[in-house]
Amino acid sequence: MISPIHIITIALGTAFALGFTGKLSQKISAFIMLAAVGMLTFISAQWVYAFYSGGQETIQIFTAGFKPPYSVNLQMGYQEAVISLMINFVGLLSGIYLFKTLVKQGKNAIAVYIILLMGLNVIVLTQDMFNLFVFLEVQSIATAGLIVLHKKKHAVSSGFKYMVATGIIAGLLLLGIIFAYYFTGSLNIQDFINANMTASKGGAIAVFLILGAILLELKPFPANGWALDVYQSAKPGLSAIISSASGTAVLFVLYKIAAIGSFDSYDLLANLGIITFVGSNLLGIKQKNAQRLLGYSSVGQIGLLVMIIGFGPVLGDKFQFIAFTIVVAHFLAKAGLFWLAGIVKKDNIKKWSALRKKPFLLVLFGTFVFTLIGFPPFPSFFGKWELIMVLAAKSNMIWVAAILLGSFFEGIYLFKWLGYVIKGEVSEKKTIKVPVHKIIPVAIVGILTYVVGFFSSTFVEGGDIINYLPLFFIAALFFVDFLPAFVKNIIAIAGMAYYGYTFLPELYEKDLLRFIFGTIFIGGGILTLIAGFYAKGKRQGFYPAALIMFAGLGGIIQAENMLQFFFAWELMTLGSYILIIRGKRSMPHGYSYMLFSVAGAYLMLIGFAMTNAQAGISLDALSMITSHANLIYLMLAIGFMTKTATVGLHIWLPGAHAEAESDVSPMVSAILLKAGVFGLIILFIAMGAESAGTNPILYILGWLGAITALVGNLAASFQEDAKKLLAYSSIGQLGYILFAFAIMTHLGWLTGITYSINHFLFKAVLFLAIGAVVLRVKTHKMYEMGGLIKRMPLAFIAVLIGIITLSGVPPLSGFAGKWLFYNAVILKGWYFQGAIVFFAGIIAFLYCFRLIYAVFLGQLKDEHRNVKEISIWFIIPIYILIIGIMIFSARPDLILQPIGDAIAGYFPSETLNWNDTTASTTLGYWSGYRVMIIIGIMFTILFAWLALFNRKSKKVKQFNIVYSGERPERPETTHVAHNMYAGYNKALGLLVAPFITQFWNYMSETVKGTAGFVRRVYTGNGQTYALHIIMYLVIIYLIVF
Amino acid sequence: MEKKNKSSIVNIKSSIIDDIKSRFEITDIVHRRDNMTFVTCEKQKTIALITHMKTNLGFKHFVLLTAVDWIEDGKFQLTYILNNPKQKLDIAVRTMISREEATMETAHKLWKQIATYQRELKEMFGIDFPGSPRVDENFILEGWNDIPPYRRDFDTKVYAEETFFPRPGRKTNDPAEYMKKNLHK
Amino acid sequence: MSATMRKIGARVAGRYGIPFYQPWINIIKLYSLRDSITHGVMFYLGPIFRVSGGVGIFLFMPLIFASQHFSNFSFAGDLVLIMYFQFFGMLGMALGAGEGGHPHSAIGISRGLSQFTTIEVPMTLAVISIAIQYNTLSISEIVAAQQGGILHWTLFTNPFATVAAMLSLLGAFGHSPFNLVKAPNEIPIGPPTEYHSSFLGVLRTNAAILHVIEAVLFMNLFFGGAGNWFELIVKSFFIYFWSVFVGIVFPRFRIEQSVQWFLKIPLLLGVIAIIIFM
Amino acid sequence: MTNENKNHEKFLHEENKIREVKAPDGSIIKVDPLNDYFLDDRPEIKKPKTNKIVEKFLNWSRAESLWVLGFGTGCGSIEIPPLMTPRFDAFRFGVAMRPTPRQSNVFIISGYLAVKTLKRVIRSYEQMQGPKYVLALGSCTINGGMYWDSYNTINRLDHFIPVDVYVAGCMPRPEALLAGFMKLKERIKAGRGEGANEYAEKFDWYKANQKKIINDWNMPDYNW
Repeated sequence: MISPIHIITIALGTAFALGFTGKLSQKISAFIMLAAVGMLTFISAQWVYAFYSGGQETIQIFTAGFKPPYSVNLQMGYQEAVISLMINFVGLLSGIYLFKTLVKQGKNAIAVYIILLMGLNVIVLTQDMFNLFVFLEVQSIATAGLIVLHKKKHAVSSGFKYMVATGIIAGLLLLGIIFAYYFTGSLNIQDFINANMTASKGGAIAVFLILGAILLELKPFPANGWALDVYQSAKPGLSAIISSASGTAVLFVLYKIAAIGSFDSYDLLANLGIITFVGSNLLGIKQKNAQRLLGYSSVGQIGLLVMIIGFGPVLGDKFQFIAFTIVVAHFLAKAGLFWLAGIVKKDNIKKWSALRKKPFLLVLFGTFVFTLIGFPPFPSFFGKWELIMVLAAKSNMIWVAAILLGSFFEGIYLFKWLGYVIKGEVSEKKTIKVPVHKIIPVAIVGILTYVVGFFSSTFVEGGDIINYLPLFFIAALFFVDFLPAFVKNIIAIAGMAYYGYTFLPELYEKDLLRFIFGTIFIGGGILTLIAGFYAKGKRQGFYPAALIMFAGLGGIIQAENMLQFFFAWELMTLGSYILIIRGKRSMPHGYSYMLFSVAGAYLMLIGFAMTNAQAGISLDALSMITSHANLIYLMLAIGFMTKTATVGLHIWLPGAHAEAESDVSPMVSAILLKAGVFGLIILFIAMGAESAGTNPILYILGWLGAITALVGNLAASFQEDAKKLLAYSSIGQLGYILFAFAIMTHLGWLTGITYSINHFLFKAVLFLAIGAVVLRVKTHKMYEMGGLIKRMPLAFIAVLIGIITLSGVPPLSGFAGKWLFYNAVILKGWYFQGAIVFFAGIIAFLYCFRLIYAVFLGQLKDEHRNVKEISIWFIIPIYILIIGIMIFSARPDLILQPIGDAIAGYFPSETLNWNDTTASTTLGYWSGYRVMIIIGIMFTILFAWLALFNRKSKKVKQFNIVYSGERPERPETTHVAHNMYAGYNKALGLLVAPFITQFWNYMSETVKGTAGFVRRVYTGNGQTYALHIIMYLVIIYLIVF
Repeated sequence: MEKKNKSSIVNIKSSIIDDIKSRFEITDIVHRRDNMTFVTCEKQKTIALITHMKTNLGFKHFVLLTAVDWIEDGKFQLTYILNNPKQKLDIAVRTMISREEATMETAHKLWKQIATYQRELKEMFGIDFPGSPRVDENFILEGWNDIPPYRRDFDTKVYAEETFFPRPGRKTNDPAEYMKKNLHK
Repeated sequence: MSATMRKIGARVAGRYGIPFYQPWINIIKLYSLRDSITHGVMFYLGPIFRVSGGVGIFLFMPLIFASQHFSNFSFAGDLVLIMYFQFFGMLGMALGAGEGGHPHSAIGISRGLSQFTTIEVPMTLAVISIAIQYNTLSISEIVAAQQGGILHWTLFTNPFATVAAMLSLLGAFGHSPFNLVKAPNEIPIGPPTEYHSSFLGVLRTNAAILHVIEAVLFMNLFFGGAGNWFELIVKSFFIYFWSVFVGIVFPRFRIEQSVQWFLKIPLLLGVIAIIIFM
Repeated sequence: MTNENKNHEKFLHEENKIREVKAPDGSIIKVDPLNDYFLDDRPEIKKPKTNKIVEKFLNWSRAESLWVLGFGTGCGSIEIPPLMTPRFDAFRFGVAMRPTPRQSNVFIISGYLAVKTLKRVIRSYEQMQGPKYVLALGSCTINGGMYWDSYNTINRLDHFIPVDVYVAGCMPRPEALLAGFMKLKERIKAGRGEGANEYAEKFDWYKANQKKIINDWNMPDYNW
């Protein structure tokens, strides 16, 4: 066991030695430095290992052999070891990363670098206040030196500002220490803690000064302008250290000395922390400079951690876990991002699209962004989950809200950035150069995020049963991304099939409702993946994303507790987001999708947390809520409704679905939306049938569903873009489903399930077919198509069957939904809502006809005369689905009867009876089977009749139409498809005026405006910043005393 | 009252004619009615004249543009009739253009509808108006293949007999004689 | 069937001066035409869809109350089935006409659908109102509930629903003022512009059937149904004439006018009808 | 398309010229509107039913249901609307107006025919479904009438489409038109209303006549 004291000796020794190695080349010095840092890392690592394997006691080291206060003592405990390891590790990686720069800058820089690391180590280890002060100074000066060595325009000035700021802070700290020494006669931190200084006023001021100085060192908002300048202008490798290593070290210091204050000071810390978190992230929204943006994010994250430290006593035994996961997440992600910034070398975040040429870096970038925001499977997800659970359990709901608000702000800019990276225009031809020594640290950090995430899940309550199998599979698939798409598709389908096999048969016995949705998710996934065979080339990144989404969906089905559910939910969001933004023009839509999803997920999170506080983590706990039940239900409902795109929360959907790739649209529309439905089902089950008549939420949801159906369908009728039309139609259909479930009767639920199944079937058919057509004709605009029935009869039949099902015309299964719906509505007594939904249902005819007419009928265009039938890979899944529709149409009883029995348990009385194939309620009856047969017979007879009279019909061409004695000139001018329902628009278009879009735009403008306004406090002037720092302390002082 | 009106119109007209005369060389001033006068102008100055009349003298309304084939002189006569809606006054500007080189400056920029008249003249008389919109398109004769039918050297009877399968046995009577014989005996 | 056809003839004779058998001749003539062209498979199938829809409703509708034979196939479904089955034919027709490639067809259909959406709203409200009133959706049972004297008819027990539905019937028959769909003067004939010969024959047959069905449906729902053939004929005849009379008096609405009109008074009446029985 | 007319190329409209279009997959395809968008088959002779009684019955139905194409070609078209007024009430004879050639059987050529109109008439006539009948109104359709020497008005209609009944006069009054309808009915019932077959039989002759007059023959030889 190497004593931690050697961390200092090695570092110092190396630094001095470097001074004597004048004749050695710079490179060798750098290698020596790296070796030294490696040594440091090894030392801390072996300590960590020792603590991890148990048996190792925390040790105290006294430098001069005296007991404190007469000597400097270092403490090496588990925490110290870990933090020190982190610092040294990132120091090592950064050293590798900065290798060339350091070599260029010379020995002095190398020496300073190692001194900086040493300073940080000592800060962590030391138990002596003055020593702490000294090494803080050492660290500051070293940092400033390194900043100034960087020959960037603002480096010198920002280095100066940094010196000014840290100077003030140091002064304050020193003052505090002197006071404290006066009161306690010791410089040992432990003595400070024991001395209970806050009892006297002078002592309290000492504590205040010390804590305040350390806090200021952590760059709290808004007294942190100097720090942001540093982040912006320092070398990215250095920023990484400042953000990750220094930040972590000082945080640890804060943690160490927080105890010297009273309970009040914890509160204060928490408050200041959250202000920093929210404020800093708010400011980040308007930021365009990448490094400065990262700076805001760093400050924000550190603010969050300060808050967590402030909550230390409240969090109790969960504290370590929460703090650790969030620290690690921040640490790894921020280091990685700063390094990436150094690789990309672009200041403006819009220019980061250059990263796209390097898929590997792109993945790393995504990893870091998602880590920061707290998506699964990264450590911060679990940290935040636990944090919020604990806070909710202690009923600190305002804090929860503030944390989530801050996170949301952070999401706003990080996702915007991610969007720019993934979808921005790549203007320059030359690709960015990626030296190996720069990529290795980033890669290591990236991989570590996954590893840590995986291990942290095991510490969370309920997290140990998360099904990681699919994720491993996806990771494996990611590593074979170089294979052609065809091979990957086979692997993916096989994987999906196996995944389905592992849990679906079991569910069939256990829980039919879940089984149905599971089949929709997994089966639908397999079918839409079949369509993926059309893709040529490698299709990089598609399969991992798709499978992440399906893994999430599967996870939702399998979830037994709320953590699992939320984990899967976020996973699904993540996967679907990546899928959606793969489309050509889908960046803004993917962005709004993500923001709505994140906001919705946060509401869910609050709901879950409140539930957890009352009744435990199991999903069943939702039904056992005792207080604030309606609030919780409402929040969960809103969370789920962001996925079902209920009106008000729908604006992300049309663009996202329409601009996605041809085989992605059905995934996200036919399948993904059902996740929201499934969530609602779980919610409604929890609310229980007895709430049907009494709960206002259900009533509101019912109306919302009805209005959604109306608005969605109406808007769909006015679309020119085929896929947008389908997307709006999805909104409308989901409105029906929401409405049906909100009825909360046996019939209503059956209606909802029938609609869900139908919507899955026909929307998949429609989106696949239209998507395939779009692939052939290369346009979304319906009026640019036309007459395609002659070229693509199979696609036409598919769309025909799709729209018949959609519109609910007998004999196909759409009518089953309509019939059940009528009965359910009338028996429930929701007449007006029912009438609105019915009206919406008829409006569906408008867009159904428009879709099939404008695309397949009418006039074939010049350029489509030779267009081919849609790809066979689309036809196969489409026709499998159509067979499904046919079976469901002819024998709805086969599916509905068992479901009816299955959900009968939730409702007191079963109101639908099956007699052979005839369904009947107290109101009416209907037999899909018989209707089908009668219509079939009739159709045949009439066909024969007409055929008899019309044997010799002459087949004519498309312009052989009567045209008032004239003849058509061009197909374009003869095809009536543009603005088809002009009159209708005139009459009812008012209803679909984009009020809601305007509302959200207004909201986002307001947030941005606030951010822009507040940002003006950062003048860029060193004196102002110094003033800020003083003012900050003064104000806090005034508040505290 | 009416008389006064009449005389005032004549006064106004003569003042307008004087105005025109002072600026453009016009000949052959024919007073057809109190409120209508024909003047003749050189081909080159015609458009300038009607532009002046429109912008300065209040002749906002364009009535018609027509042509007469003076085959003996080898000339086409173009007539632009303009109307002053305020004074209720018509002035027609005539100009003679050569039959061999039957082109005329287009005036469609003054009044859009002139383009249609010019298209018709192109088709019926073969008078070209370079720059006039759609002037080369068919107007009412689709696919006309002969000399323009309103030129007096075009023999419509011969053309009709050659082209339209005349039904044999057709008789023509002088209507006056025929009526006398059959109705008024 | 043949009796029904007779009725159609009689009914169409309501127009001035046509011999009562004229529609028959027209249909025979249409079948007897020698030429016929087709624009494609869907064009060919369109009329078949249309008539399947028409005859289908006919088959699902009980004609004579308590009659074993003339209940047709009403065991297959109730009122909801009938309301939705109308769309089957409309959809097929729209598709067939669409494949004809004639712009007027598309314009006509788009207008027709637009108008249809709102026509159905008061109708729906009325149907819901009746369903609440009689607590059933089965037509036979609705008829059964109206037996026992003229005052038991829905017309008197639920006048608002009746009026709302009768107004929507105007639109459903497509006479003036709601005949912009066919608009003989501007978009000749609308959807079936390209249809001719036996196609048109089939369509005309169907139009006749549909009119009867609408009338019979209304008779069943609002006017006590029919106990025998005579009653059936007389009642449906009068229902049909209601729309003819209105059509003679009023000029044509533009499409947005008719859409808005249906969303005003008839909608209000339907709402009242429901509120009364809530 | 076999179009011997030498002026064909000269008068070919822009939209009927062969054009090159870029297909969505990037390939260039050639579109020949006249061939690709129009069917160019000759009309066929459709023999009446061999069974005399059936054919008689069908002819009766055809005669009693005369659907007139609402296409007024000349000044005579003003005489048609009165037919439908209560005073003349052509409805009682089974006469009805149809707005589209597809659904009509009777074509009333109501007066003089300019060459430009003739083109539309031929097109509409060919788009009617047989058996179809032509009722020619006024002396202009017989021999050109007062327009006999016009450069732009045809003289004899029967050189271009088969005519069933001529109603003489300039203009004939609605009564005369009704009489014409009666004559037409007689003719149809007698089985002589075979204009469509005659047209198909002498198709080449009719086409030659038509093309002689119509220089910019911008349509397929038979408008289906």
